[in-house]
Amino acid sequence: MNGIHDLGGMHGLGPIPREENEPVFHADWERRMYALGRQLLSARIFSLDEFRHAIERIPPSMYLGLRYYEKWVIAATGLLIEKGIIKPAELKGLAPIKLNPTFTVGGRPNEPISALGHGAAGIRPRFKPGGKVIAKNVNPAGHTRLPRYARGKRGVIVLDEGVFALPDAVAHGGGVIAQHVYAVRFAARELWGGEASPRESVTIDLWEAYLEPAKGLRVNGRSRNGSGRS
Amino acid sequence: MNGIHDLGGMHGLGPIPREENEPVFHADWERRMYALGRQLLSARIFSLDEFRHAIERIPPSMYLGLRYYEKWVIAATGLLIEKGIIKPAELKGLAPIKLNPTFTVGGRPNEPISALGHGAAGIRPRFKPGGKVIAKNVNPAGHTRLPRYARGKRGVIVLDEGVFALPDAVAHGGGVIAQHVYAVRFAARELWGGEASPRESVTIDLWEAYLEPAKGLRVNGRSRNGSGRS
Amino acid sequence: MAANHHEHDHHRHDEPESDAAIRVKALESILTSKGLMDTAALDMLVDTYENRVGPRNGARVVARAWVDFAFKKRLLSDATAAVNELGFPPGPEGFNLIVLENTSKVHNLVVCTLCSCYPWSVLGLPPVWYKSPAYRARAVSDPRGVMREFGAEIDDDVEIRVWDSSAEVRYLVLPERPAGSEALSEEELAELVTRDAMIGVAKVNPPQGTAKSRKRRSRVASRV
Amino acid sequence: MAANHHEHDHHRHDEPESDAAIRVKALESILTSKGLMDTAALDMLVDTYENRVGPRNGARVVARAWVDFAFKKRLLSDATAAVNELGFPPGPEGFNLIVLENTSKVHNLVVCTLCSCYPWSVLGLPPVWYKSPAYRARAVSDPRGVMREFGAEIDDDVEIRVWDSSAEVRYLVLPERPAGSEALSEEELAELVTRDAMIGVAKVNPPQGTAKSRKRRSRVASRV
Repeated sequence: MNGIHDLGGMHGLGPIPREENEPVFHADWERRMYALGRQLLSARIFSLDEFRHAIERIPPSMYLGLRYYEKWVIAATGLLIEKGIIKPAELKGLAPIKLNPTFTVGGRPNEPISALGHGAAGIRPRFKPGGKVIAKNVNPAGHTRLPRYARGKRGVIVLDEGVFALPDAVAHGGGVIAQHVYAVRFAARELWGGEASPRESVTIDLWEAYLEPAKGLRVNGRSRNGSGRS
Repeated sequence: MNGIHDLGGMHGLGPIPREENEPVFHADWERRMYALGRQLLSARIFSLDEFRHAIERIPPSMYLGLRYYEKWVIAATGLLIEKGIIKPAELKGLAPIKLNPTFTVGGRPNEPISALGHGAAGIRPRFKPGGKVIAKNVNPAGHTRLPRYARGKRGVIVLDEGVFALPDAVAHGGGVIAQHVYAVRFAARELWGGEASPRESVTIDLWEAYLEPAKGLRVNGRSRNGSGRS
Repeated sequence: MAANHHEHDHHRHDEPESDAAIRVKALESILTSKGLMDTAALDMLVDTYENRVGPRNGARVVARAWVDFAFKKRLLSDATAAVNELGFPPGPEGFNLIVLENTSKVHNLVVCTLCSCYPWSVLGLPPVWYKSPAYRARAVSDPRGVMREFGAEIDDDVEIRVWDSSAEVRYLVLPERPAGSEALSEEELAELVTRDAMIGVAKVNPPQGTAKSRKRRSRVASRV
Repeated sequence: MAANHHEHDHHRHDEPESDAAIRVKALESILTSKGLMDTAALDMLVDTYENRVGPRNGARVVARAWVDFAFKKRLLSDATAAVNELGFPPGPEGFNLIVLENTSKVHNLVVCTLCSCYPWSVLGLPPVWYKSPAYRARAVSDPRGVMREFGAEIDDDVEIRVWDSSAEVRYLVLPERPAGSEALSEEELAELVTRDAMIGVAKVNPPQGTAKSRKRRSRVASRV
């Protein structure tokens, strides 16, 4: 989804808001909402990918003005209604907030919420550290973890992180599509153009389905294959 | 500027709001604001590019929720204050709305606001209709009319529109950099990936500075050079 | 055209004094006191765009192009000059106009993703939907979906050309002349032409009352 | 660290009953009545993240790595297991941890542009700034500018590696051990380590009171 949540590279969002001696929660309702959200995830009422996608489906005109746990309230409520676990009528007295529509999701997720882990034997990686790849140019209306700023860009695999379920499927009730996830390094100049520093890069965790092989590429001024991660 | 205004390709913005028998203005203040804005432009108090950029500098958390002429009010007021034409104190009683900062602009623009026209003799075009180009991957913090969704993408020149002043300079008091503007056609598949229709394209008006030559490219399933515009 | 309001776009013209209204009043008074405002000029400008320039101008251009082949040729090669023949100057903004011809094989559609550029001189000021984030976002990536929302179905084998109007040129779409309009006068034809068809989100519908004869005709045509 | 509030991020903890508070209460009561909530589990979860898991965990990991080379080696090759040695399990989320070592030549910085992924098990819950649109937007395109805002200047010849944490792995930055900290115990070292340094937006400052000796030392070093 090319949504408002996909913020990498945006300008105009102001200074970074910092607070001295910041508490873990700023109000009791934040504390309760955090616990509630975690509980709904642990109980597999919805999956983490469904929850993230629900946050992405908050109307863009609201998204940037909301505090973090306000997004949790809106997304969790919307998702519970969509799944039929609570009825809008049960929230009477509260103004309805509708999430943007998405592909149908019904019932509880039947996929494991946590990672499949490195133990997912038999799933062979398509790429190896040092391998040159291009992040695909895709613009799905649904959930994806391939940010827009990386699409169509060339990078180098620096690490195989193991096998995980593809969020693009899990978020839409599509079950587990297990595949390798790689840390892929992109030179800042590849991402942002020739004005960028030759001594900067961004490394992004990307599922195999987001990548295709590439050839003949320099990652930055120094290293040609960017192996290792330190 | 990678701002909230650069909306091409975004998802989640809801249905298109249509109104039957829509009036030209929805309130008298809209009518007055339109006239005011036009007057400030005609009197060259600020240039159209400065005004557009001021609208882009409205805080992103407000932008999507504002009506069109509300953006004019905020942008024009902010710009007049930045240029020292009105003092914030003169607006007392009204809550201040600050535009995002940008490169310094002072005084009135000394560039012609309107186009230079086809008559700008002596400025030779770098590209010809049928020529293959790549839109540069640039991410300037200031004003530009090269939308993000086209950057790094390959297209074909379909038309030379004549010579105009580069908005990236005019918007920041940089004077007139006169150059050719071209209608450049990009296949939908080049812009949005393989899932897009082979029978769709987007043609964008782009200044010469936004383009570099490319080679070996198909614009869509049908035509290889896309000359002509009908 | 079905009204299809988005929640955030309800119009508030009956609100007594909005924040925006107060701000405009303040701005106008400050600028007038500085001698920067010309009230007579403002009134004339408002009158021009509220009462005199609007989609009827564009409709007259389209109708003329349908009945006058030589005019259509001039229109497609230099729209600014051709439109001037009908008494529509390019307008104070001084932009050049380009006319895009729709055919049975190619459909053109105009948007401005970065702001709301629009051919004021022939269509007047744009409607709210043209300036909406939703239209600006989707017209370039999903033009067929957008047109469906406007009730226009475009065959899969028709090529769609979207024009993202990002510079100083302005675009007007010359729609296809509908079947069943052969007997109409230039003025009657102009009546058929809608603003939406000249932006490219819709087609021009056949004249009412002739749908039957049009159907018969197309049934014959499909056998040929 | 200078407090630098953005207009939209003022905290409202003294507001009596916000819309969000009312909504959370309603949600909690509906879910409890359906038997979907386990109040005791909720309380334990809150206690864990409010009082027991936080940046002090990460600081202990960092200090150990500074004093114990074999641990550091294990940390860099399998951080999940190495951190478990100190009694910090990967947490209920079950994510794998990766530790990124900062050196005089390479500086690492972590962000999550799409949401706010963060290594809960070693840093606790993220601060507001880490979750802010401003940080998420700029960390990937202007890391040096972001660090300057945090008061950290990174030399031009140092390579900056930004990590956009978009999947199921979580990143912890192992900062450079500051000059002048040679005589400190592991516990004293842990005191120096800040959350911001373990995200990568800052460096670990030298221990106070030794700035002078450090300066002298670096003056000597620059002559070598």
